[in-house]
Parts: sequence; structure tokens; C-alpha cells
Amino acid sequence: MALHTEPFILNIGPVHPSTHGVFRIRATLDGEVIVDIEPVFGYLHRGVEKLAEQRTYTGIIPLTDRMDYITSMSNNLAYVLAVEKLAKVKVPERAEYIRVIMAEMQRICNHLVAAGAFINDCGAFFTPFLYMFREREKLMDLFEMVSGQRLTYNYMRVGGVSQDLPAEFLPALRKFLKEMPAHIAEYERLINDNEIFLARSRMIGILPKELAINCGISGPVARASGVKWDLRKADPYGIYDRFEFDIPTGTVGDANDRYTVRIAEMKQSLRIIEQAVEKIPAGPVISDVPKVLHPPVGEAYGHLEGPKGELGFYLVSDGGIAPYRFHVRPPSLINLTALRQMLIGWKIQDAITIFGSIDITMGEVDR
Amino acid sequence: MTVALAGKDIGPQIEKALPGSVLESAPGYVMLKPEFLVQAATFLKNDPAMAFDYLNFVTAVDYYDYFEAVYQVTSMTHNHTLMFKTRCYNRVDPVIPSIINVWQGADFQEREVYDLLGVYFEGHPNMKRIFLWEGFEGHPLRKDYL
Amino acid sequence: MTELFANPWFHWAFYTVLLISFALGAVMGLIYIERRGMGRMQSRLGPNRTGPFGLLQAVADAVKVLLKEDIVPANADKVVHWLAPIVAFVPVLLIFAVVPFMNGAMLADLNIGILYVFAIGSISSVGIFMAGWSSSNKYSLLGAMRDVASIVSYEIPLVLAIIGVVILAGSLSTNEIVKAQANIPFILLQPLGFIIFFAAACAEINRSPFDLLEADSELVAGFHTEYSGMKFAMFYLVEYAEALAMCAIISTIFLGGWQGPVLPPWLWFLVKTFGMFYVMVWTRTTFPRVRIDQLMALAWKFMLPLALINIVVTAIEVVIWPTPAGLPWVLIIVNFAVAGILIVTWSRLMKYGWGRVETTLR
Amino acid sequence: MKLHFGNGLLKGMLVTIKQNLRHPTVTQYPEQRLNTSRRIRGQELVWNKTRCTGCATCAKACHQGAIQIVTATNTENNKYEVETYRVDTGYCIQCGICVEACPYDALFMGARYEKAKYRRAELVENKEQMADSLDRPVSGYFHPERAEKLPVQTLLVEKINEDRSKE
Repeated sequence: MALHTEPFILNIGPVHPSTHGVFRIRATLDGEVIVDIEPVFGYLHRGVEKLAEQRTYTGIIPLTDRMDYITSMSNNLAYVLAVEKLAKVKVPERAEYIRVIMAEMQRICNHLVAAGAFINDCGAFFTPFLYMFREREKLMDLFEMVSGQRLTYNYMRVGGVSQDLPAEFLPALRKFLKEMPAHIAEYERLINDNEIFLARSRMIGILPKELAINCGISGPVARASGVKWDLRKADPYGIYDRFEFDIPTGTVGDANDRYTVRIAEMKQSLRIIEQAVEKIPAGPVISDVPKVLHPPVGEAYGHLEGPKGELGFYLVSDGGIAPYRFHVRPPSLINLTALRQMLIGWKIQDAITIFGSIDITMGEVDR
Repeated sequence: MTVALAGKDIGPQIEKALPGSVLESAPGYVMLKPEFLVQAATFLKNDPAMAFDYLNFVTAVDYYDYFEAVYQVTSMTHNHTLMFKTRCYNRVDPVIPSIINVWQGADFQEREVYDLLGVYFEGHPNMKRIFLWEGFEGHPLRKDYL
Repeated sequence: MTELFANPWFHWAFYTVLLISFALGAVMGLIYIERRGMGRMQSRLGPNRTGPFGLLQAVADAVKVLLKEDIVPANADKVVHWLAPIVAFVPVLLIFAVVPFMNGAMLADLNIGILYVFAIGSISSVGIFMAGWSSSNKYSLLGAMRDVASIVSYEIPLVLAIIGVVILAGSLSTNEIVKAQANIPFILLQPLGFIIFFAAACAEINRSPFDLLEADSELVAGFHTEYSGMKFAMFYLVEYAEALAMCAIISTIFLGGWQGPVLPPWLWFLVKTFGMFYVMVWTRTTFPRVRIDQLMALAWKFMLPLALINIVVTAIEVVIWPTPAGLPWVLIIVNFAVAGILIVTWSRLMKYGWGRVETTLR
Repeated sequence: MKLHFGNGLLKGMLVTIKQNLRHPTVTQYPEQRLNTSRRIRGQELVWNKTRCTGCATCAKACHQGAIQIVTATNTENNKYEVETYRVDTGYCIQCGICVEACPYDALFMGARYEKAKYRRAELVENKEQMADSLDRPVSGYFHPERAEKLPVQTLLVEKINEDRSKE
């Protein structure tokens, strides 16, 4: 006699240790196996797009800080790129270099959080997480030195950056660059060969290449599936065409590939920063831009390769001081498109692992 | 460098494949008729010279007398990009066909547009509010919402 | 004094008080070791504010938790919810009855001591299942189900791993086993048995990497999600008392218990127990958590056959070298070689990336 | 797929146990304080009465609407002066845009950060509370000449290296 069983609905979230914020997965379970999921968003919706329609172009920059609060600097940069495209503003050379340094530091910062949180989701009790946060702390010190705050930097400005680097910044950054490879090696020793970690992450949550492209997935998640697409190479914004770096890609697109791609990207970011630090010229850091900007009527889509994927801003200007329409292309939200396909058939524990390997920030998903 | 294809060049090609589908071929974008949206999108995705396999974003803009849906697509093989748009003049009950069957990436974004602007995407299997709760009145990103 | 101990009632009363105070006191020590040791390994300090070196942190936590409101969920099965922590706690305390602190210094020198340990020890999972079931919380239920599954599976390799020791010692009494280790601790003669026992014990008492039932990253807190105040403290106590009991058993049967030079026997016993616990803390700090089906697979496909092979090998060795005199180097080398070869070859049979189930909504 | 069971586990365990020999990263906060950035954007604004002309550029620049400024002519000496200058630090997000906007260098970010209050109303700061004074250190945000006078920021990169060389 077959035992009578019933599907079981489990709400993972919105307040749950592993949902990276206030995300909710309404999972239908058959025992421990996930039969169906429905992602539920909106617990952190603050209406950024509506708020931005009433603010000046400069006043929006702090809002972008608060979207993906782990990668504020990249958000600032993406928005500023869009406005510069809209208003056709030139950026001084030194500011371009500063932007590259900041964006790559932010990428390392984000990948440290992402990798640490991912291993935590695999069940490690905070050790890799804390090791990675130690290095993130060093980076945040540098960000604090430059911008005055540790998380919401508000540093980029239309036409450059708000202030020049302090004198003690570059020596400190060089010191960091010197010691960081040893730390990355330490993380790799700690967890990369760990059999339990491999068993939990390898061949788990496979995202096929075609599905990744079709779902508009970008960033490390897409690259882990073998999509060799990096806007820094494909559509070099700023001065990225002057730097030499590789695009690490994965082979199968499993959770472990997403993790290793992030670790490899950190090394590439270090390479870029090293080159930028070598070549950074002196000069002004902001071009002559009016404090209250009136871009011409039109529209612009500025995007960059953010740490989580393609982060874009679509701006429509009606010639006023505030954008007529401000739309964000949030990589965190769009990378979740394939979540359902990735999760079905796996166990709850795998669901947490796979979800962690996508690396989202709820501030950006819900905006 | 990604080449931003001019709508002026692409518009006639779409018009050739699907007669009567293009309303306007501006330098920056192609304006499509809503009825032909899904067919045009399929053409753009499957035509080997276009091969727009990657959907950057979907959004909509409220221009008071009409809603304009904006799509940006990129081809990863040819490394070029195109923006196409479509318009819906109904303000009470705006409907635009969904392109989720062409690019799955439109899933959450179309829901977001529906939630915040009230443009219903026909053919989307799960067209309901995404950020705001069920029963929320109005669509906040409309210009007349206060 | 000796006559006094000869009186069974006095013996019983003395050891009961001693064991309860030892269990409660040592749990404080374990919590301190866990938090400080883990803190240092994670490049931080751990609690260091309450009392000298933070020694009183566990006391402060206990007081805080006892003062908290006791919340019972509205849909909970109240009686079972209330009984669960007690059912979980009592068997753990009973294990200490057969732990020899010194030669013969134990509550009851049962001639089936080892068997008693495992018979009693697994009862606490009933309490855990009661907790999970009665909470009427889905996470609790999942955690409790996982606990039952893991206990049922891991009892077998746990007991089988010990049989090698029992063959060598020729007795089931814990005190006799310790006495048999006068020359050489059994960890050297039974390396494979030790590894299997240690891993299975970690699974049995739900310590990392097998802490699936309270897996904080997926099940919030597992079976005790809905517990608060005093009852939560009980579960916390159970967790560490179980760890203490297992460490005591491991040091008794594998590390030579109270045997050791220079230091007094009871101190040797404590050092070994706490040292064993530090190893558990160390593994918890380093390892991620296995998945539930991997946990089962590890028990049935890896540990069970290896434990059986270990018994066969030990039996053959006992027949060939009946009473090894002095340090049996040949035996040690053979045993370590067998353990290494078996683990490496057997692990090649396992592979990554399985576990996806094709499902349809029924 | 090759698998030597235990190899990676042991490597990881070696890394964690080695941490015992290294200096912990943490700082014991209330007793042990690190120097903050010279450009720190603390939880307050510092306002210089003499330099302020009451032009309200800061209030316009503030996208949070946290700054309230009322100017009036003093009839006695026929001077234009600031009657009210009020900042609701509860609304303020410390973005520093007002400081950048001020054309007369009259507004600065404060360097203090432990400013929790029990009531929301206490978060509103008026002219007197915001005035430039000695117990209200001014941060060097957007004012490099002020930044030079402040102590150098303690950097974790340097701190940990120092500690390691001592061992």
C-alpha cells in the first residue's frame, strides 16, 4: 500500500537567516524535495524610481547608494555614466582612473561578501565569512578614507568624482594589493578543496548557458554558465579598454562554478587596480558641470558591469532638473528569473545553496 | 565596443520581414505596432543577422496620453544592441503583448511594469503585482498618481 | 571512608550529586571553550566581558535565558511541548552513570556499560522529535524528522565501530575497557574505528558538519525554533551535555580514559574529554554542513561497510596476535595502513552532484 | 571525478588552527577607538554663524528636505540675518551634498557619530546646537584645509601588519 503523502508548503522567508534580506520563497515541498517555488518580492520596496523623479540629478546619487548597499560605488558609477551619456559630459582623465579603482575595489568587496555568504549558506559556521569580512573591512577603510562613509559612499558625481584621493590613499591601497593575493590563497586553502563543500556545491543548481542568456542573466552567474560576456570587454565604458584582464568563465554553471568565478574575478580586479594605480595621472577630478543639471530632452541607457551583473539606468529627460523617468535595470532581480528552473527537484538545503550562489541584495531587487 | 544599431537601418528590415509592423524608424529606436510586437521580437531574435539573444531591460514610460514600452536588446554573437518601443494609447486599461515567450528575462520586469505603471502584458502566465501587495490601489509610477 | 562508600545508598547519593554537578558545570566550560576557541579560530576574540576572560559569560547567558518569557505557540501540543526538553535531557544525564572518572569511580560499573550508553543515549532523540512535532512549526518538524533519520542511521556505524574495541578489550564494561588500555590507547589500534566513531558521534549528537536538525542557515533553529526561556535553556544544555557525554565516552574507549602518567587520573580524564571537545569545535569551525541524503549515504554506503570491515580485520588480528606484549608496532602500522587504504579507496566510489529528484506535483 | 577524501578537510583544518597564532582582527570598541576617516560624514552638521549668508543653497540642495532656513532683516541694525536654521538629523542621510553646495564654506559635516536619541523630536537640531565649537569637531569632508589638521585614519591594513611584526 502506497503511503498517502501530501505536498507541504514552506515559507522560506521573509525573515530567515539565509534569504540575504527580506526575500520570501514560497516553496512546495514533497518531503525535503522542492516541487514548486514562487519567489515573493517587495518587502523592501521603497519606490526609488518614483522618488528619483522628484529629485535633482545630483540628489539621486545618494538614492543609488541605497539600492544595492553592498556595491554602492558601482551603483553611483552606473547612474553617473547614464547621466553623462544623457547630458554629454566629459570626464577628466584622473577621475576616470579613480572610477576604475573604486569600481574594482567595490567588485572585490562584493565578491568577498558573496563568496562568504555562499559558503555560510552551505553550512560553514561563519569562518570563511569572517575571514572574508576581514579583508572587506580593509577595503571599507579605504572607501571611508576617500568618501567619508563606509557603506553609502555617494562619491561619484556627474562629470567626475566629488573629491580627489587623499595623499595617504595610494600607499595604503598598494599595501592592500600586496597582501590580498595571500589572503585569497588562504580562502582557497580553507574551502576550495573541502570535500563537504564540493559535495554541497558541485553539479548543484546547474544553469544551462542558453537558459542563462534567455533569462537575461548577467555577471558572474552568467559567466559561470560559460557565457563569455563582460561589459568591461564587450562595451568598454570609461577607460576599461586600456587595461589588461581576463574574463574568468565556468564550465558547467553549477553553484561551485559561480563561487570559483567570483574568486577568479577578484584576482582580475586586483590586476586592474594594479595597472590603474601605476598609470593614474594628476589633474582635476571633476569637469565643469553646473550644480543643477539640465540635460537636453532625450533618453539614455547607461550600463556597466556591476559586481552582480549588468547594472543599467534608463533615463528619460524632459529638460527639467529632475529625470522624467528613472528606470533601473537591477541585476539582482533579473538574475532571479531562472530561480524556479534552478531550484525544482533539489532539496531545501540545496535551495539555500543555489539561492546563495546567485548573490542578490534585496535592496536592489525591491528598490 | 557594442555597436548601437540605428533604428533607421533596422526599421526597414523589420518592415520588410513583417509588412506594416513599423510605425517609426528614429535614429535611436524602432517604434513597433503593438500587434506585431511578439512577431517582430521573434524575428529580431531568430534572424541570423540580428540574433538579439539577450534582453537588457523592459520598461515603460508614462507620457500622459500614451504609455511607451521600451525594450533594449543585445546580441552577444554580433555585439550590437537595439532599442525598440511600442505604444499603447489606452489609459484606463492599457494592454501590450508580452514577450516572455521570446525572452524569458522579461518575466519579472513585465510584472514590475504592470505593478508600478499598470500596463497589462497579455500572454504573461503570471501577471500580478510583484512589489506591492495584492489589492493596492493605483499604480505609483504613473504621473497622475500622487 | 571506604566503609562509607561500601554503603550502596551513600555511593548512589554521592555520585548522583557529583554527576549532576559535573554535567552542569562542565557544560559551562564547554560553552566557554566553544565560543572562545571558535572566536580565536575565526580571527576574533569571543566573549570576554563578563567576569575574568569572559568566564562568566555562560552564567550570564543562563540567567538571561531563565528570566525570559516562556512562550508556547498557540497551536502547539502543550503537554508534549512541555515534556520534550525533559525527555531529551534525562537520558543524557543517565549516560554519565557509566563514565569512569578514575579506576572504579563511577556510579554503576555495569558489565554491559557500552551497550547501556547507546541504549540510553538515543532516547533523547525522542525528546527532540517530541519538540519538533509539538511545536506545530514546519521548520521544527523538518528538523526533527532529520534528527530521527540521522539517529536511526548513525546508531549502526556507531555501535559497529565500538565492537573492534570490545574485541580487543574483551569486555563491555567501560572500566574494564579503560584498564585494557594500560599499555596503549585504542586509538592507535583502532584508527578506523576511531574515525568512524567520531564522525558518527558528531552525527548522533548533531554537531557540525552533521548538525542538520538545527541547520541555522536553512532551518532557522530546527526543532527548538519555537522554544524560549527555560525550555530553550534545557535544549541548549542537552546539546552540550550530549557533546560532553560523547567526548567522555570517546576518551574512555579510545584515548585511555583516566590512564596516563604524572597527572592524577581524574585530571587526565578531564583533559582528554575537553581536548576531544576542542577537536569538535575545530571541525565545526572549518566544515560546511552535509546534505540530508549525503548524510544518509555517508552512514550506509561509507561508514557501515567500513565498520564491518574493521570488525573483520580486528578479529583476524586478535586471532593472529592474541596478546600483544608491549607496544605492538606491527599492529599499529597495519591498522593505520588498512584505515588509510580503505578510506581512500572507498571514497572513490562516492561522486559529486547527485541528489536531484525529478518531481511532479501530485 | 577524483576524490581523495579528507585531503581538503585537513587543509582547511590547518588554516583554521593556524589562526590561533595570529592576532585577532577585532577592536574592543568603547575602550579602544580607532581614528575615523578625516572625511568622515558624522551624524551631525556643523554650521558657522558668521560665514552663513542665509542664501539657502544648502536647503535647496538637500533632497531629503531636512534643512529649514528662515532669514529676516533685523530692523535694529538693518542687517540681513538667519532667523532659523534647523536640521532634522532624523531625515538627514549624511550624504554631504549640502556641504558641497555651500558657496561660503559655512556648513561642515560633523565628525561625531554616537548621537542616538530617545525621541524623534530630539533629533531636530537648531542654530545653537549646530554652532561651530570646540566640542563639536568638524570633519574634513569637502574641506581639505580642515582635513589636514585632523588625526590620520587608523587603517586595518596597517594595523594588522604592525601587530604581526611585533609577534
